[in-house]
Amino acid sequence: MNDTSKIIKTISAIMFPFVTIYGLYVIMHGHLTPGGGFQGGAIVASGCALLVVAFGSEAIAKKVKESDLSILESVGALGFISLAFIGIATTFFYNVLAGRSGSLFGKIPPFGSNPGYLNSGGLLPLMNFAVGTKVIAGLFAIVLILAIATRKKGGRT
Amino acid sequence: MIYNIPYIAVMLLILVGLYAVIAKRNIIKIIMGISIIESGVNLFLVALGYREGGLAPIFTNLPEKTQIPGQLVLPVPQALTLTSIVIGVAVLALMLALAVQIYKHYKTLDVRSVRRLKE
Amino acid sequence: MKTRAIVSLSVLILLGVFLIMSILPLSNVLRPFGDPENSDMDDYIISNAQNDTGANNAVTSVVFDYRGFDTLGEATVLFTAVAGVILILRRYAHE
Amino acid sequence: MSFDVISHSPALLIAIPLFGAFFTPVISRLHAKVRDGFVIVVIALTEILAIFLAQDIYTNGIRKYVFGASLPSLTRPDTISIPVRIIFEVDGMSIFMVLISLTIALVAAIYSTSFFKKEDGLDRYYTLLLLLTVGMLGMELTGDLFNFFVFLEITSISSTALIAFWIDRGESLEAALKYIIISSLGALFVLMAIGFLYGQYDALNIAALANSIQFTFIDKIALVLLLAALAMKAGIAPMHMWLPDAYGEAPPSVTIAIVAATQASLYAVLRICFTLYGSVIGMSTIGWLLIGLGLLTIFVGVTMALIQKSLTRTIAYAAVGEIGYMIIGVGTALAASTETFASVALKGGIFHIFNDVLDIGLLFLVAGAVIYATNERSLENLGGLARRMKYTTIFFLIGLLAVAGMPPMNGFASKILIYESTYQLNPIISIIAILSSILLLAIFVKIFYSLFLGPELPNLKDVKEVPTGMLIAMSILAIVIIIIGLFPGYFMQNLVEPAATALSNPSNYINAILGGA
Repeated sequence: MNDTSKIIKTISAIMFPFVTIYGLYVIMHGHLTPGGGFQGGAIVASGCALLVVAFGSEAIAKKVKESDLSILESVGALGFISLAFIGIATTFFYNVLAGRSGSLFGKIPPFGSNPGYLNSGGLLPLMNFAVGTKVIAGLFAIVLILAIATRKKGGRT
Repeated sequence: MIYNIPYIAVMLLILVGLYAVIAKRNIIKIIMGISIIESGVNLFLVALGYREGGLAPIFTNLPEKTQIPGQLVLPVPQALTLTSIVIGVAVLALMLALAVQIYKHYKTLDVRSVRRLKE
Repeated sequence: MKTRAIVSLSVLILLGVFLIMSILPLSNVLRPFGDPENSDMDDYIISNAQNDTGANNAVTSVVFDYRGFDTLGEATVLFTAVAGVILILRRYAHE
Repeated sequence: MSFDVISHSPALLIAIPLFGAFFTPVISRLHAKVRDGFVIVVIALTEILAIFLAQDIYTNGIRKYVFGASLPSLTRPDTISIPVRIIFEVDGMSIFMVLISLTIALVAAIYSTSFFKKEDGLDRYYTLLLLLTVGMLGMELTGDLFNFFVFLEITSISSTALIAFWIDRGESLEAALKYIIISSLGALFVLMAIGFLYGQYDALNIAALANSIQFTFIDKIALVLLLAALAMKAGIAPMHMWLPDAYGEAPPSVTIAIVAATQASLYAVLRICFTLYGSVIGMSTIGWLLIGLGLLTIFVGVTMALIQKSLTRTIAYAAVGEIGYMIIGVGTALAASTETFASVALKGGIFHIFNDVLDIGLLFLVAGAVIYATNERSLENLGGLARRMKYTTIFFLIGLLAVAGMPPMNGFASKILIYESTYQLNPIISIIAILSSILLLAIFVKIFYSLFLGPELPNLKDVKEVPTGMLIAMSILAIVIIIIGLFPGYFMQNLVEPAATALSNPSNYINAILGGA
């Protein structure tokens, strides 16, 4: 089944950690630089897609189960909606952490240009993480299932 | 007129996409057509928010003399486009899954031979 | 075969005329590219995003705070699509 | 600080089923029965909340909810004249539609628990059913155009996957593909129109847009795009091709949910005509256009229903015809907005939304029961079922009388209003409508005869009555139909009147958002 060359496999295996780190960086700095949960999640998921292409869906499907991915996705989605629920004492989606000095991510940056503080943004970085988890799991699941379903040999047709 | 090139590109993208959806007979090509239309609409949304010479509305390491808000592009259309891109991916995935299943069932992707339902 | 081509061509021409009619006035008369005429809402967001949400990135502020509910919907769309793909290709999902 | 459930209920109406949907894949690990019960409880809880919210709205007026603001009713900050955040605005019309959608979703969930015997993929099925409910509710509650688009997509993606549930039937897959292509094109049109409106007024809130709309050339184009796309999704005549396929090929429990989703699109048409463009003079052209389309829809639906050979497809075309009646009622209200009968027409149209979803829903559930018991869809291979399936026969009889608009049933109550008002506008319209209704009755009586009466066919010897869950679901609908038929006045006053009043006074809708905090 698996007919990619050794070069592709080696290079993909080397590239994968870098792609993942880059994606996580994009997720983590979503409130400071361009990017966010969706974009970073898509980067990590494309790293996973790289592995699927290089090693074949069979090999990957042995390591990662679709049901695990959908549980992970549910966890991400539940995390996101719970973060939105935290503010329900005022309103749904109220940003409770923003501007609360001393709390996590509570710093308000000075108006206008500034170098960027990681510890700012209130609930936004947390939401980025939740969405990032969800997008990684969701897109990886889609890619994996489509790859398994369109496999030429070895699959039930 | 030169300033309107993005809008003309939007129009062309939508027309190309519609052509694919209406005239093509391969399911994958129809799906591609829908994706192209969607790119056109996304481009339209982003183009609506542009200010001439504007910078991205991100304050990290912004040049000191930037006028706020006059010299930053509008953030809302960008957010809308982000949302619509993700929605597009979702629709695309679902359509491709359907195409895969149709291929397994009929062994073809030609809409003429697939069309078993009465019009 | 021929009629289909003619029908699709005429529909396309109609749509093309319609789109040209619609987009050119928008760009020429009301809102030339690069010069948005009405931008109250966006200016408000740019000026207040840092104070309201504490985030430097105004787009992220819009995505997760001002229009956070849209993002919940967007996440739901992705969730729906994954559930749908798994449902449609369920023969292959449990291998 | 006490937590006021009612003031947060617009958000909770979305959040509870959404939470349920995200949780369903996890809870499915336990046991199938637990999952079924969980889904029903979630929908029932949402429905109870909706009933409380409805009572509040009927006494205190429009309820709004601003996401992420420091107060649920703080629609805009002091320094700006238009809303910045997403707002849910619930008036009489919205809550009317919400009640319909939730009732149908509940019936669909109860029906599904015993309809599916041993099929895989049911975990995802229930997840998607909850998501479809979320999508419909969002479309009906939201006061923001882009948010509407997002929920429109949730609705269409989840219904597509549900239509394709029987993946071994090629027809289901094709119907699903047709549906997703049509609806994603429609959604892109809607997005384009949103872009046009946003580009001019820099607002996305429906009330803010309605307040500042000038009816320029661009606004007209946006109106055309919105109406074309939503008419496509609501199954109005020239764009109805997807509807019989989708209705006919989906599992019946899904079909009634999709009927409700179609009504949600119709609600959007109403919202756009009456609220978004409500302050614009010259909408009577649109009204006449709607009347024309409505007549065409009735004609296509009834004539095509006449020649179908499959049970589900016949009902599907009848459903197309029924949509035409609502469009006629609404179109009459728009075309003659100054006359007194306009409000009667509007009430008739709105009331018919409710009645149609009940009647057509009941017929589809009966069709599902027949398919469940006999595994047969073609009318030629069915007959003499009355002896073996007593209750199902009674339910079908109720459904057919209601669809045809016969006096003791609910369909009569709304159709008579439509006939009455359209007669005053133009007698020909009402004559066509009445004739089509009679034709519909003839079609269904014929089906009733060939399906339930007549000689017993040899291949149907061992047919049994369907399980209790399905009977409960059908009896809920049948009881509601009969109650509405017996006391139409009560429902008119308490449900339909507030909805019609909300639609015909766009200024209330605008003032709730823009008139101070």
